[in-house]
Amino acid sequence: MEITDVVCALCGCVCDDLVVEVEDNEVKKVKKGACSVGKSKLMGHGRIKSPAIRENGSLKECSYDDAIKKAAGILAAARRPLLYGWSSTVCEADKVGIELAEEIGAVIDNTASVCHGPSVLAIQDVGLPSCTLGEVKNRADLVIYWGANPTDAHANHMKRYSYISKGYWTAEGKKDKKLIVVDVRETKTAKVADVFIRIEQGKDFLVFSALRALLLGYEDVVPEEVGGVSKKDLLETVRLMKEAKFGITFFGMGVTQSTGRHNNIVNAIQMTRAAHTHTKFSIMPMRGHYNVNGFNQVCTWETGYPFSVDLSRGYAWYNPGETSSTDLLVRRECDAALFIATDPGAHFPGESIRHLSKIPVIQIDPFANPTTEFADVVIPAAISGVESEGSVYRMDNIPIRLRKVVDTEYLPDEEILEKILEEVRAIREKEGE
Amino acid sequence: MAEGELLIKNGVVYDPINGVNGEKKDICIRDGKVVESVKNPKVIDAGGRVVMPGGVDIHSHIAGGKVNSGRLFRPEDGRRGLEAKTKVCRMQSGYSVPNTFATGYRYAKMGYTFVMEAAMPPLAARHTHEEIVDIPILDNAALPLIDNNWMTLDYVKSGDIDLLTAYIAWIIKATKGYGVKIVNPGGTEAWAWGKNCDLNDTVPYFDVTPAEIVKSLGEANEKFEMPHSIHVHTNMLGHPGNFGVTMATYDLVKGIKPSKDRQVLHATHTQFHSYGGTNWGDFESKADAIADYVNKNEHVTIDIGSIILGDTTTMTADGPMEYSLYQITGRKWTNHDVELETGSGITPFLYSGKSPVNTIQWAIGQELALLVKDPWKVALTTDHPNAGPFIGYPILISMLMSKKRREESAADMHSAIYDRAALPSIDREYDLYEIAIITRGMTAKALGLHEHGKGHLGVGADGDVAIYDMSPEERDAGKIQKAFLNTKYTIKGGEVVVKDGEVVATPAGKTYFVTPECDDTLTEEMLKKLKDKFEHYYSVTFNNYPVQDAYVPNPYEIKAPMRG
Amino acid sequence: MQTIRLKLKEEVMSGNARIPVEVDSLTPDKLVGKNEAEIKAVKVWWGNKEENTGELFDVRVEGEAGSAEEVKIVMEGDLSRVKHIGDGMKAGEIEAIGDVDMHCGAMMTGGKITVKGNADCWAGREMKGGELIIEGDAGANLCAMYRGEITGMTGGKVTVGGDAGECVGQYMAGGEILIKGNAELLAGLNMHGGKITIEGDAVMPGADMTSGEITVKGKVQDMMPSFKFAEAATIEGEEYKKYIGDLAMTEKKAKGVLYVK
Amino acid sequence: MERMNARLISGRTIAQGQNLDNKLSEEYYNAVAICEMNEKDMEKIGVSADENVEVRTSYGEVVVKAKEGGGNPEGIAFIPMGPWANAVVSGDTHGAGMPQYKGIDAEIEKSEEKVLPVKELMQRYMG
Repeated sequence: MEITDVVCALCGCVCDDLVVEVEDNEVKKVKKGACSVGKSKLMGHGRIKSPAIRENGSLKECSYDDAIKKAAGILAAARRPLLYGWSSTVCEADKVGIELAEEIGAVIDNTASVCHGPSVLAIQDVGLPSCTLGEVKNRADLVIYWGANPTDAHANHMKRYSYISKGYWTAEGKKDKKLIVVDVRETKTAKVADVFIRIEQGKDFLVFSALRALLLGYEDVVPEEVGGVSKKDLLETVRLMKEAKFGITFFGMGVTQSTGRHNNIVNAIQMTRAAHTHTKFSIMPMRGHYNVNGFNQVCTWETGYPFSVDLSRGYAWYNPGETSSTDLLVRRECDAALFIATDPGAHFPGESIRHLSKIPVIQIDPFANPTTEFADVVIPAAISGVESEGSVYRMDNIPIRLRKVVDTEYLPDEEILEKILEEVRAIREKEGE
Repeated sequence: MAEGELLIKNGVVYDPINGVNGEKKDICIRDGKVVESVKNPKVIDAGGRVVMPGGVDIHSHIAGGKVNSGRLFRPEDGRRGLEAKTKVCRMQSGYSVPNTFATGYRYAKMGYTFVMEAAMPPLAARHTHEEIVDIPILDNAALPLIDNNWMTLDYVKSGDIDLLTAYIAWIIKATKGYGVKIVNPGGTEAWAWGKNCDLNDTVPYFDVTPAEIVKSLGEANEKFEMPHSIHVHTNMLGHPGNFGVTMATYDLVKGIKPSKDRQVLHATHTQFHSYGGTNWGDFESKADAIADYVNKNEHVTIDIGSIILGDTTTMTADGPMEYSLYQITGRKWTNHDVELETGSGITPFLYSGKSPVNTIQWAIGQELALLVKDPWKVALTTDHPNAGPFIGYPILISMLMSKKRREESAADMHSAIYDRAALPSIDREYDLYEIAIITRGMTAKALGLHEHGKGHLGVGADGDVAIYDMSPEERDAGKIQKAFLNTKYTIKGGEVVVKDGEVVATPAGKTYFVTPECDDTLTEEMLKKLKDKFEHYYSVTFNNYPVQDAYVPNPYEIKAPMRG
Repeated sequence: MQTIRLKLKEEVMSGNARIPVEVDSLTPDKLVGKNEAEIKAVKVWWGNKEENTGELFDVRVEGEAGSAEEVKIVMEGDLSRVKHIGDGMKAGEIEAIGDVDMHCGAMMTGGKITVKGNADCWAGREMKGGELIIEGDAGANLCAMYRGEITGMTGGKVTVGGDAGECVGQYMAGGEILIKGNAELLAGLNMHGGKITIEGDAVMPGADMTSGEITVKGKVQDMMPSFKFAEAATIEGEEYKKYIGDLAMTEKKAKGVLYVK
Repeated sequence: MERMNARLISGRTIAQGQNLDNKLSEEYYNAVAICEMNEKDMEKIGVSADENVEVRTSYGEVVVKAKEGGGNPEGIAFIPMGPWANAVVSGDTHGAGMPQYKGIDAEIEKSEEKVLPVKELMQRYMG
């Protein structure tokens, strides 16, 4: 059976025109639309077979009910629990997660914390002049990737939405456009650019400020070299920006994870504002996971804040740098943690993992990974977008509904969380709280 | 909807749709609906207090992409409204951009039971609905933006009103929307290139004018028996001297016959469109001219979009307007253009009584309400949160009801109010009957919701009732304001949801949406063009575009047949 | 005069997790007029539960006070996970012996806090008045704004004996900050009033400032490329270069003054 | 043979992405337990492709396989995001919530130690 309009649940591109061949309740082939990474996800990998609880150092298989009871017991007893992940699952699950966090007075945080969290902080400082990806496809004649390498991280991005795509005023595709790549490394993306600007590592902030000064007409104050870039190259970049009819900067973790962090993004946005005095200019973060943005959306409309929300007092206290996962773990603040659809074992700094090995950890995930190595309760889940449906938000805030293409006996995240919440409430009722 | 019977006795009832003006009258509710009599009811003694139908807000931005972007980029606003969860309520945050839970609770505490989300970008309609589901208590609907859509522009250009009709039917259905929303027609498309449009300018590349768009959509809307007229945010919002454009826009649809007994055009947040002068220096109120137009014509209704002094978050699909505002303040600014359809801009703004411009703006909104003679033509709004948060409605009510309060306020504000606004010279004071009109009767009628049980307390109506903790004789503006902020009781579908100013129950609201029934042949032809747009220009597929039923778990469908 | 001694009990920080105690309820103006038993019953947050002060701290009260000005709170024990010390304080004195956690002196309007050790991030956040002395190092966001706000510190005086982290005085609008050691990245970011003096080195100071004054007595690493040299100046007998900026905010707004050697 | 000072960067790669759901596999190990460097830097420390290097920072040390290229200029080294990179990055967020995943000062030298598989690497954090 051929299923069309399948939505890829991998990266922030959320390609929604996949064609998938399914036979005997199994994905046999991804015929169209997906990049190699998305394809790999759909074709599947080895799964966690059964719920399990760690006893005397090793995981023992158990029933869903037992694992859920155990998880609920850990969470209900915790004084400073952390609920983290939420980006590779659907908004429906995120909503239950937030309710659970509210019930137990937890800190809830998603992977934006170690990805585009700094971009959110920057938006809170200066806003975000942006647009949907279709706008870029139809109108953009200047595309800048700054500290972003879509060839490796968002493989369909250029083809579907930006440099190579064809739209209403860009019918000739890349012939009608210029591509500038700014990076420390000459990435695969840099190799196909019209202009590659190699920047000194950690000096993005200075370069943005120099470009702002030039865009505003203060050529005389800018020195001959800034952050490893010559004034001549800076002036040429400014010329291309001013001459464009519609410019867009996509930025990635090259900027958010380097020295300066969120303030690099503030400055990138300030550069966009300066460019906007000459022509239409927008800017967009290259969000990583397919629903990292969705969690930020749900968390914002429910708590008022996008991530790193501390609900210990029953209302939201938002303060990344304090209430963000890395700080909580490195400072050893948490006494229990639940990880869903994420893998801190692979993606958190070692110092964080050292603390996680000492406190009770619950993992909800379809796949075994480094986190499984220290998790005390492991609960396997259905794969969102393959085995269950739900809402996700693309990197440009467009909501799309994931489709289910095969059946499964694994429970979806939403249901697992609902059961944990129910169990937590039962425990609290018993305690008379 | 609550099962069982409820009797509200000893209330002084203001139910303008049924002509009830301050009568001591019992209200009987069974299974969520108003009935003639009840047998074995739970009794609420209103004790001579003011009783009105649940409030109906005709225009407010409470859910969807730009509202949430407003919340997201204003953690400083978030902390101005933090409240911990209770046994009944979820956590609350925000002042001008409250979270979804606070939105429901705070409206309900003011006695409102229906709110229209005034701008839904079709491509992001799922988002609007996802938030709406998370707003407790309130019944709701949303207006999709249809005026800058390439399909609309193409059909306006070619003059194919029938195909335009097919498109609006399709998009209202696809978005589970309620009617046709128009925001800066043509100007938002122009903004995608950093430009803007006046009423008779040509939209870049599309060879149509905003005037042609408004007229065509006005005609197309009346091809169906739509409950609501076109809902228009006219061009040049917030520009000194824009009142001429505003009235010229009203004139465009004057000759169109409505398909139902209602206006042909609802003009929203009219305060922002009633400006005289040529720049911010000689800026003045032209509320008198606009009110005069509305008084002399029957095809237009307005809502006032009145200012609440203080800090707020402005947000609109009118991208160029937000850019102008940001250029004045230099504060944070978010813009989000939506492919083939619309856009939006957001920026915080402080309305200060020390500023001559803000002071005159503040006067204009109230002048409109006071100078339009027939309250059935005017609705109370703040264009939440643009002119101020909805939580400021009780302030406005007290202003409209008390000349003394207006005088006291004006005395603390910039003296420009005496030279360049009419407010200080207006003696009129609203009575409670008129307040009930501009907050429920008129709004329900203009939206066509009175036929669906909203905005009144006649037999068959929804059992939505607000009991305000004041006697009808109350004249103290401060006490009036307090009473309208926190009801004695708010009853929703026969269930007490607020008691003594506290939320005590949080049932889910219903989502009202309209299904325009278009001729199949026309739809087929329109779809050829639409599918081509998806094939080449949209970034999502045709099949993934429409809002799935899962997003509207509590639906209330209103069918709109083609006009015979 | 009254002295209130609060010593954090050892067992509070002895577990695997070091769960912060939040003490914004323990300022001189909030405790004045309370006896020892009453102070022990004041609630403080420890994680997601409220506890009595007496459960977490050894409490000892000496002397009497007629007003908050006459109250001195001395905090002892392991304070490295005690947050919000002196948060919102209006008057009186707090002395914290040892390293303190985040938000020390945040939003204070009066009185004096002395930290005999280091203070973690957000010390003096949105401070309006009074004095904060940190004898050791200060973490990031010293005297900065809360996220999204456009005003940080507006008044009062802060002295850091050691080094300070990133974004000292972000969005500062008034008051004075003296850093005796070095300041990390972006001191005075978005500053629009007040005065920052850095006796040691600084990295990219003054970015996006529109008013106020920064003086760096040590070396500047990575001078912002959007500042304009105005003139030579002499301060306390030493030669400085006076720069005006930040031009990246437009020339019209760029009224910040940056003195560097 | 010498030790070099480098600025270390971590980040996504295609092969890392393809094995996101497959982290306990050989493929992931091969794709992620590597360090890409400029050829001249490799020459300088006397390591050739597929030989091991030890990367050391103030936050830890890890042994990974050396790879040529990745577009790195001299003095810049790249380890794909994952447990090996994270053994040496900094958890100090400077009050912003984000660890320092890019731009960490590191020392790199040739190593005869083996590259630890995921499970063994995780064991280092236990106890």
